[in-house]
Amino acid sequence: MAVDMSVDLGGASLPSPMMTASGCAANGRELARFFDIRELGAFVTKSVMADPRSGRGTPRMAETPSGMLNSIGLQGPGISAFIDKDLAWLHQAGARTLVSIAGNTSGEFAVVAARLRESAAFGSVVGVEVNISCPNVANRGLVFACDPLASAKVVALVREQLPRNIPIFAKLTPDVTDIVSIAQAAVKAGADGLTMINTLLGMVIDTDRLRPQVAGVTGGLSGPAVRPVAVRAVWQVKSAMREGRLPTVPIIGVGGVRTGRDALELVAAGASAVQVGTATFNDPSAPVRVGRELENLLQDKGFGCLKDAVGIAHERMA
Amino acid sequence: MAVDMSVDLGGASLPSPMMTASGCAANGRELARFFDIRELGAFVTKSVMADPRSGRGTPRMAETPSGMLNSIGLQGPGISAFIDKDLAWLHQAGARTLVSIAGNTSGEFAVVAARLRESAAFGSVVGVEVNISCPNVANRGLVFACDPLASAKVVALVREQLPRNIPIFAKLTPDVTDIVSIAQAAVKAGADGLTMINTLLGMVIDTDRLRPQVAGVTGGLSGPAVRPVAVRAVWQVKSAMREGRLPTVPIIGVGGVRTGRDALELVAAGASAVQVGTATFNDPSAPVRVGRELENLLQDKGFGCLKDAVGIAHERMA
Amino acid sequence: MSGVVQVTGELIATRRAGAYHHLTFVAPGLAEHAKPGQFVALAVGGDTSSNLLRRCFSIHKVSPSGTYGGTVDVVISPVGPGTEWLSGLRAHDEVDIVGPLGRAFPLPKEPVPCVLVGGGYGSAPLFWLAEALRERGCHVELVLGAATESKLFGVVEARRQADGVSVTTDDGSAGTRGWVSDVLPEVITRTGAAVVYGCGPMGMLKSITDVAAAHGAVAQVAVEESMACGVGVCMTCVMPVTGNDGVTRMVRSCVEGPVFRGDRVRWDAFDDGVCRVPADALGAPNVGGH
Amino acid sequence: MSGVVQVTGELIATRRAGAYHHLTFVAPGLAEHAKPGQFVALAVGGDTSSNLLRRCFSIHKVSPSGTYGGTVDVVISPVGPGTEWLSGLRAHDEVDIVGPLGRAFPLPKEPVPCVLVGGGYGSAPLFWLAEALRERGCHVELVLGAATESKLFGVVEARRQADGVSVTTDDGSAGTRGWVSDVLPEVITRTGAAVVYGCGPMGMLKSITDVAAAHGAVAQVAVEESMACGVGVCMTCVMPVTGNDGVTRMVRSCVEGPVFRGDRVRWDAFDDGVCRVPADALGAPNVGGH
Ligand SMILES: Cc1cc2nc3c(=O)[nH]c(=O)nc-3n(C[C@H](O)[C@H](O)[C@H](O)COP(=O)(O)OP(=O)(O)OC[C@H]3O[C@@H](n4cnc5c(N)ncnc54)[C@H](O)[C@@H]3O)c2cc1C
Ligand SMILES: Cc1cc2nc3c(=O)[nH]c(=O)nc-3n(C[C@H](O)[C@H](O)[C@H](O)COP(=O)(O)OP(=O)(O)OC[C@H]3O[C@@H](n4cnc5c(N)ncnc54)[C@H](O)[C@@H]3O)c2cc1C
Ligand SMILES: Cc1cc2nc3c(=O)[nH]c(=O)nc-3n(C[C@H](O)[C@H](O)[C@H](O)COP(=O)(O)O)c2cc1C
Ligand SMILES: Cc1cc2nc3c(=O)[nH]c(=O)nc-3n(C[C@H](O)[C@H](O)[C@H](O)COP(=O)(O)O)c2cc1C
Ligand code: FES
Ligand code: FES
Repeated sequence: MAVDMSVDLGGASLPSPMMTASGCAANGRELARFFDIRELGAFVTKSVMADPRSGRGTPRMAETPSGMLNSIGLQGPGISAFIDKDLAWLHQAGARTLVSIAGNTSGEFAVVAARLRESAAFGSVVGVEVNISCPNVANRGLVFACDPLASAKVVALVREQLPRNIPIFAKLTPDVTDIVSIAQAAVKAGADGLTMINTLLGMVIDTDRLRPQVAGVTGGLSGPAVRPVAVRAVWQVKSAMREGRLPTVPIIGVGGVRTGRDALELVAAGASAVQVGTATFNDPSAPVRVGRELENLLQDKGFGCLKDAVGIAHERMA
Repeated sequence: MAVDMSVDLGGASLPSPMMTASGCAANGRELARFFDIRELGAFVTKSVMADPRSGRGTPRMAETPSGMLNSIGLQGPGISAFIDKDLAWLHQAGARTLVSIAGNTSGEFAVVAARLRESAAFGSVVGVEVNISCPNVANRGLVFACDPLASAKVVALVREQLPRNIPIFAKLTPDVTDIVSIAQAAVKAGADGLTMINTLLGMVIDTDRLRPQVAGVTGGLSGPAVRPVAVRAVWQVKSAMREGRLPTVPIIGVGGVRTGRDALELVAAGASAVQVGTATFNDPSAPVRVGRELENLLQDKGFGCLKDAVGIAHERMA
Repeated sequence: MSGVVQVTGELIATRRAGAYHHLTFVAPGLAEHAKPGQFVALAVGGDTSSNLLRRCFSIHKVSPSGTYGGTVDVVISPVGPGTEWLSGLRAHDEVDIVGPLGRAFPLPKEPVPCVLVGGGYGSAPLFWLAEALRERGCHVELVLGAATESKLFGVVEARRQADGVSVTTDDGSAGTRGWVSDVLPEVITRTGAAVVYGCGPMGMLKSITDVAAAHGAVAQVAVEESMACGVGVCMTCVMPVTGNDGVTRMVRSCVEGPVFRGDRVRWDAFDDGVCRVPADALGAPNVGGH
Repeated sequence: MSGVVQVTGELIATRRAGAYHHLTFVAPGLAEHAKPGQFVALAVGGDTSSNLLRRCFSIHKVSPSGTYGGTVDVVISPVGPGTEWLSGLRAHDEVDIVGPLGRAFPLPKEPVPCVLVGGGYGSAPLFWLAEALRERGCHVELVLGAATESKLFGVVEARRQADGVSVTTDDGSAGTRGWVSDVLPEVITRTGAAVVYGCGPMGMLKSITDVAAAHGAVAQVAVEESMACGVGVCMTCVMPVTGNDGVTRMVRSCVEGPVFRGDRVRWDAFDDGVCRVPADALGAPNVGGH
């Protein structure tokens, strides 16, 4: 008997928990060469900002042990071109789209959300991921998600711009002393769910030239190397929910997932859905392959539906 | 021509920058089977507390991609047995010892430091590493190094107990929003140097049993996987020193070093000395092998002495 | 604890043995110091490996010299990435080997009868041990058990190297249907064994210990705890063992073991894949403490 | 952009070629759609690899059918962990292959004379290109350059597949001492080339572009930017290229390249291993901005 893999994410009903991760799947066409993107629970787009952005110079990446460092600098077409070209394409392709948005200021997030709401293809949008793990120009470039107040402000502004039936997910950085306090602030401000984790701040030195390897000096660390940090973040926030320290909202787990077992780690820690990022660079069909592997694992373990496995490790403490 | 690998660490003159990492080398005898521990700049002992501690139950570890998670729980003999057996052995073996100390409370750190100072083998101690990346019982188990005040208090108390000529190094956790502020607090309170980084808080779920893999639920993530985080932490603190935001003190780099190139990354980012931890589990002679590789690299690049390479990447921004 | 070497071992033979892979490496300098019950720690995955930790394997046998110089044999059950990688190696591939590690099986001073019990690949170190015991004049019987026939190792070799062999399988596909502990009392009684040596899963070692005690024999068991380093520096492989002074400590099974006297192991602390720190252990956490 | 496949390729032949390794994989379904100038992305390190990212290699040649089904050839220079691992593979080893990727060399509609310039292993895709051009009736000359003789690839093959071959080495160990750009003007002039195709290091591609422009020829160059995915989803492989509309954008060299018209590439942005975003590029950072 097949496992019921459907999920309800703050109002969005998806047939599968599997998603691409923002910035690791471009905006649809590229991966459509490898699999049917309608097989995904949702396609998560690259964080889009108000205006076109060239991103940073190169080198933009370094391979690291079981991971990579990137410093793309949020290259993107800007919200208008995104809507006209990318969202339109995703719409006609029949994708369920989780649009990731970003801003240099909290106001920019609101502008992007408003433009999105007005777009013709808005019908294909199942939710909005608010990438607050990006630098806040107003606060010396400190990442919004490093500060509960800044996080709350962005989330509240975005929430205002979007219809109630469109859930918004705040995407958190693990680079904080207390991720639960950021999660609390985001949920209190109106986030319908949380995505964890964005990349870790890291750095690689080019040992031939003895200078920073990526043009942005520091960059974001991702891939299997960071999976234990993602599992821990999901676990901590889910624990806080179970203890009533913050309202229970769905968690989208992301960070280092490469196999069905990896996805199951995040699910058992408390994630209702799972994104596959860097592993896509290794295997372009990873987001759907991992979904199949996860389903097989759940079946082998006798689960009738995915929902029963969400957070199950909290019940089975050794 | 050989490269001058000597370093001066806040008063301690060492012939080599290479050290073991606390908790990754036991207390000397074990690795002495593989290499002459006098070849090290310093031997760093497992963090010792006031009383004997059994540590946690098992499983205590999980392998992770290019790293591992551990949850030892600071098992150790207590300061008295440490002095009588371990420090005495290190002393007769001719090791330069950097003693790592820990405590459940800031007072316990002071007690351990005081006992150490009184010990017969104190002559072999070249410095004390204050492992403030351990849980503070008085503050709901929050790690001391997550809080500038708690960090400062521990450092100040330890500094009082030890003679001026014995440098103390505060060992920081990367699990904070702003590592520079912790570094500032520690140096201001009297740390003669900083060791960065301790493990990252992580977690692995046993996907067969669907429960936390290690008995301690969460654990510390280490190994090459985390190296980019270590390089980043050293870089950030060194940058702050260069900008005058904190006094310039020596940095001991640790985190994911497995080869001479890895060590060179930390050195170029600002570390004057380098510890090798988890890689020792892969290669028991890693701490000295890495030192040889580092020396060869420096020689190939035309450096006459290691000191000239410390922090060099700050001068060579792309 | 001395005489341990770290060498690049060239694989010179690899063959299947039921569910296992039997590998022979050239490992100069290792064989000379090795004794039955000791183990080797192998690096896995090659230069680009994401598996940093060594994998530990009982030494099946060594030959200090020969055509290739000293060799060491191990028997590998492919259960995860490291053991699968090792099982897939081909002749002339190289593996970094550290060994011999740990404490060997203590040999009796007198030529007493001994029973050697192996579960699954746990029999691997026993043939070599049998040889050493018989050289001392001991009567040696082997009891080999496994879930099913393909998971028995060395039944043919056993018949050559022991004075008697009993075989059990859970499913009855070979020998007696059942567990080694079902046949062990008879073998101990019949042989009048003074020492029972065991190697295999924890549950089996506990029952060997119990059966031995019930029959007045000493149990010497080689445990298999999850190890990160194998050389005594990581503290991951600990288990509660009671010392001569009656105090229970969390001791490292890689350096103080893997062989322990069965009655010293605090079997009561093991349950469902975890091992708790007994409340009476040295430095055990206080209630509410660490 | 269609027709890309992901297949497990079995290595059926590997041989040294000077400083390089020439590998032939069975890769069913890949050869059929491939064109000269496209590349493949290979996963490296096997199941336990810590190297997550694929490595990209120009397709040296394909054969859509044959004894083994379709095959694809690549020429590998061992410079780091991934290329060293690939170079160490033996026959029957398997590698996950994605391809064909990227835009091929555009072929002229008319049978015009063409010069193909390869630096080091950059010559690998040119023989196949030469074949395609000659099939269209183009006169084809090859210019192969490298630091030293062992780093030239395919000089013998070149003589078979082109109407003329010039060779340069920096150290004079083979052919003319000097750079390809030293001999290129003469070849273009003599042949009256309308198109100059280039593949090799960035500096060489820039000078090919300059020389071609000076002689009224079009340059088509295959660039080699550091790529994390090879399939267009990571945005690491970008470079500033000016479009038909005169606007410079940071475009992905894996999907919009690797072949670009030389005069469209903003060579001015490249310096000492880094590439800056030109100030006039679309969405370029403002002063003090991102
Ligand atoms: C003293 C000793 C002797 C052993 N002898 C043999 C033998 O002769 N034949 C044989 O097939 N196996 C033996 N084992 C078990 C063998 O070490 C493990 O099966 C192997 O490490 C698993 O590695 P893996 O990568 O396949 O699995 P994984 O489960 O992926 O291993 C993950 C990590 O856990 C550790 N680990 C997992 N299981 C064990 C275990 N049972 N013991 C120690 N570490 C473990 C590994 O070292 C690795 O670090 C022995 C173990 C010990 C401690
Ligand atoms: C379109 C294209 C065609 C290529 N054709 C060939 C060829 O025919 N023969 C050949 O030997 N090499 C070719 N290269 C270069 C080859 O991809 C790199 O040498 C190789 O990726 C280096 O891998 P490594 O593990 O040995 O080195 P590392 O330096 O350790 O690689 C680290 C990371 O950087 C990336 N990287 C490093 N250098 C390059 C590079 N030059 N280009 C792309 N990614 C890089 C790797 O993919 C990897 O992710 C080509 C590159 C591109 C982009
Ligand atoms: C090249 C690259 C680009 C990324 N861009 C974005 C982005 O635009 N917005 C965002 O929220 N996260 C971005 N991320 C972070 C991923 O979405 C994901 O949170 C992170 O990489 C951890 O997951 P992984 O280990 O599966 O990659 C990016 C990651 C990578 C590797
Ligand atoms: C098994 C294990 C035990 C450790 N115990 C200690 C300890 O007692 N005190 C301490 O300061 N750090 C301890 N650490 C952290 C290391 O000293 C080091 O800071 C960290 O592992 C990062 O370095 P690495 O990647 O080289 O291992 C331990 C690490 C490991 C893996
Ligand atoms: S395995 Fe590391 S101490 Fe035993
Ligand atoms: S290499 Fe990933 S987009 Fe080009």
